[in-house]
Amino acid sequence: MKTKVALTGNEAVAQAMKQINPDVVAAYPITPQTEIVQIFSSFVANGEVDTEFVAVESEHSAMSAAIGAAAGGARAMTATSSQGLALMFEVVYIAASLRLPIVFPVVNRALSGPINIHCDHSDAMGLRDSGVIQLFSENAQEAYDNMIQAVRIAEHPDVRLPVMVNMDGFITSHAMDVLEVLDDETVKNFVGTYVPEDYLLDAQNPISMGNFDMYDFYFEHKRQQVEAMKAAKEVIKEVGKEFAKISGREYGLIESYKLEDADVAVVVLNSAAGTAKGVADELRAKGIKAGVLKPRVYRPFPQEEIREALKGVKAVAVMDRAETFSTCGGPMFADIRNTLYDLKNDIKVVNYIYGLGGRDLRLEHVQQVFEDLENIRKTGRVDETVKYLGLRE
Amino acid sequence: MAKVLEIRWHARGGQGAKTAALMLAESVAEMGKYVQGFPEYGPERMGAPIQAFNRISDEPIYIHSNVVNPDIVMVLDPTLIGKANITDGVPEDGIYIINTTKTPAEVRKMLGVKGGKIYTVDANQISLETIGRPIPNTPMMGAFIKATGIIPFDEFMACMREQLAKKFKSKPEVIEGNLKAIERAYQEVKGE
Amino acid sequence: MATLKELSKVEERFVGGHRLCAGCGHGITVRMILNAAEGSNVVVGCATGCLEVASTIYPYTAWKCSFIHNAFENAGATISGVEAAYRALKKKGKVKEDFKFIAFGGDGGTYDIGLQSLSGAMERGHNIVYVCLDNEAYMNTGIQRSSATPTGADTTTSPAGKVIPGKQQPRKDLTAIMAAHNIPYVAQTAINNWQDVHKKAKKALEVEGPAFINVLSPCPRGWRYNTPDIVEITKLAVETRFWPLFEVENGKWKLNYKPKKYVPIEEFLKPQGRFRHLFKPGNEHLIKAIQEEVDSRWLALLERCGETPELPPR
Amino acid sequence: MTPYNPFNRNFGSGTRTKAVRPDMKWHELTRAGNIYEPGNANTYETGDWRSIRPVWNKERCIHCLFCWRYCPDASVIAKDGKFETFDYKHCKGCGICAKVCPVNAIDMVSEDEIEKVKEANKDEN
Repeated sequence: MKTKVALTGNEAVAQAMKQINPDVVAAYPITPQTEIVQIFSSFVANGEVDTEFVAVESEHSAMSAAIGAAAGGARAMTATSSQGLALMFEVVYIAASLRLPIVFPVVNRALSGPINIHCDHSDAMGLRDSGVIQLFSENAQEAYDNMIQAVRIAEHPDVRLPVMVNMDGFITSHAMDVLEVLDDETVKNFVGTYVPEDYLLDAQNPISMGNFDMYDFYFEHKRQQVEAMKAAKEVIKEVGKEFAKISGREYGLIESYKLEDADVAVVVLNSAAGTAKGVADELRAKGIKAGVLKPRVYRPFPQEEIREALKGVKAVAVMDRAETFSTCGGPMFADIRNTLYDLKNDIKVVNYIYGLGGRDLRLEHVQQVFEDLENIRKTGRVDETVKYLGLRE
Repeated sequence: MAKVLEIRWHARGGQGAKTAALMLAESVAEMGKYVQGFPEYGPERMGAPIQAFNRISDEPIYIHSNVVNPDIVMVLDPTLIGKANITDGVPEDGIYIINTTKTPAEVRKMLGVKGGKIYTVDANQISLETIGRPIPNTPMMGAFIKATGIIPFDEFMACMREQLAKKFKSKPEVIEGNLKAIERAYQEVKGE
Repeated sequence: MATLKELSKVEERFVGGHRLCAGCGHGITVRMILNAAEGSNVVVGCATGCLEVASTIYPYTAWKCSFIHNAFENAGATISGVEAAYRALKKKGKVKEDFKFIAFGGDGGTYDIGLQSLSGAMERGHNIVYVCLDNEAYMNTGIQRSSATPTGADTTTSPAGKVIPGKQQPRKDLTAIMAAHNIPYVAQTAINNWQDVHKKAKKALEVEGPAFINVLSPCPRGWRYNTPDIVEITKLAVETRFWPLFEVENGKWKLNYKPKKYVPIEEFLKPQGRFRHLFKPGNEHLIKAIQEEVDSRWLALLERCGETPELPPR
Repeated sequence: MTPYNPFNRNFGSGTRTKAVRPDMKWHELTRAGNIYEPGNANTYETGDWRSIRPVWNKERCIHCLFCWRYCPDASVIAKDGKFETFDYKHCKGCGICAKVCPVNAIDMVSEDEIEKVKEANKDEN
């Protein structure tokens, strides 16, 4: 049974967590994630979940306790944002290397300094090489759906990795949106019970975890993690198909919007993808063949799918809501350009940094991007590879 | 590329193999050669068998890996013979310089080595008598110079004197003892 | 109180083959604590440090019980996560057996970088025992000062130099800080008195809720005493009242051992290389100041324990 | 020439663990570096760290087991509440046992001496 409801992104995520009913949640409040912790605490207080809620004293401890819980054999979760994720940085790598299926929503927010509470993706991008799976969500519906699927992806025997579910701070987290939620029973059946393979609380089989790994084995264990990430691509697709059966909404690694015959395309994550799709529609009406590619999964990076989706396009703009300070553009730009290199068909790829610290991305910004792409397509000339959108220059 | 002389030290954690490797590197560098001296950083603690390495060359050294096929093996602790993998990767004509009371022939038998050269010196006793403490790494330098002949002994001693004077500014009384230890080891080392 | 005869029959759960230094206090302490946990299923959490690095070098583990190392500063949070998992899974019938939870951290991982995580775990009331293996400096990285390092000690980051004679600040009183958490059980002990360690470990494991034990666990390399003398040196720490044995049970302070006579602090300092510089002529005032610190702390402790605040007869 | 294998360094010369060998490829090793053989460190021999060894004097021993209590390496083996033997495979020769013994029933003897005695005996045979 599906019900249409109006919820904010944070409420939708908390709702998903309630239906998943994890064994342990360890979390710490931070804007704009705080509501998730608050709402979930009330579920605990009212006996609506069986979860042991650990109200830790920092995000570092939140992830540390989640690691302890997952290693103990529990289905464990946490949630955070921005500085909180930055504080977790060290232990996120450990969660991944210990192969613990911890699911955690991240409400994307700019990193200090200067301090800022609004959306950009610098928090998530800082952990793109940590070995966690990163899902991105355009709206509350996707955040909700991703949370539920994340459990299955994380716990799959071929994967066993943490999954970070991203959504845009305030834009998605605090905006009321209409979405379809599944009933509790359906979610319960979909996520199933977690059966850990090896865990600390197995009295018959004691185990040592987090051991000291010298140069004689560390490298091999890292290679294992790569393999798990490779396997995750297939698993994400499988879980997406299965999810379609209960929800009617299918998910893959990317969402390809009107790219089949597109001349120009924009690649963009999270909520801005919606704006870009709207603009593409307008341009289509004017006869410009515009399309949008929205990676749903950023780590592992869906290279083949993206290459396939963009192979017919003449000019591509990658929109990054984070800086790398490499002076060579944003993080996703590097990945996309690398992906298209092998096509050897002279696709022009440019980069736009936008929306840092919550700077609004307006329709005319995206229109400008497509206009630039049309010019590049016509002239074959790129004046500037990396540009800033909505910045006073 | 010119031939690089490679050395591997075997000792126990806390015995000063790292110091010895660095000291040797420093003094050989003073003589105008290019050198490297580095320990292996492991999880092992005091007492565990450990290794340290040197490279010596007349030209700049570009390689930065561990020494795998040492020309010379230096053993600081006599109890390591037969325990640590002293002969691993050592070529047929490799040189062993070992702190022990045993004769080269005895050590040769223990190591099961046919070719090459084996030198032994009782560096513990020498250091006890000259420095007053069993710190074999200083006399081992003397044995090294004798066995390899890569630097004229007098030049080496002059250089060591300078270095020790710098190092023990506040304790000049130990300088002579250290020099004596090197000289005695130079004279007393036996090889075959 | 069990005898050594009886205790020696308990299964060994920290086995030989670990790579701690010869004569390391941690090997002794950990064996004593796990020995007291006889018969229980145990999960050990461990902060980064000598103990962890030396006991779990892949593919070898010295632990015969479940063990988890996470990072340096989060042993408290990690073990509280495991304990939360236990409560959740026990409630759901997924774990049938009873478990005890013990976290080990060095003084660096406990007094300093892990203090917040430890404090949080204690405040939240998890049913865990946190054992601090206090050897008074960061030994794993090569003897750097920590907030547990005593005044005057020569470490690589508080070297005894020409101008500054070793560590300048008094040591942090972590045991008192833990007592201020109003948890069921807090104790300070030292390995020279194995009965005391055993009794306190037993109590800590038995109480419902968090317990903290601070164990003086000497490091021959960092303290620079003659390795076989570990029991003697620890005893001197207790006899000089540098390291008093006491416990705080449900808020009630109790002194567990009162030295009969006044043993001056020199007796503890003298055999240790890290205090050698204090004995140079002209440095008498430094030792005097350390003695004054020890005496005033002792008097304050006696008062907390409801004892007459007086120094032992000289 | 014995080939140099850097991967043997941390593996030691003791008995191998069942689950892991130093030549194993990445997909053969245990996941995440987990160790599934509790206490398998006892197959790793630290006895070769020792340059002096404790030697038990049966006549003097009163079986107080202080040596057992204070051994950092669990290398004093007690049986039925009595001193049984030293585990020389793991004893690092720290000398604490000899020091805490109230009746001097443990002598610390240099490994060199023991080696010499052994060889002398060999020659006689």
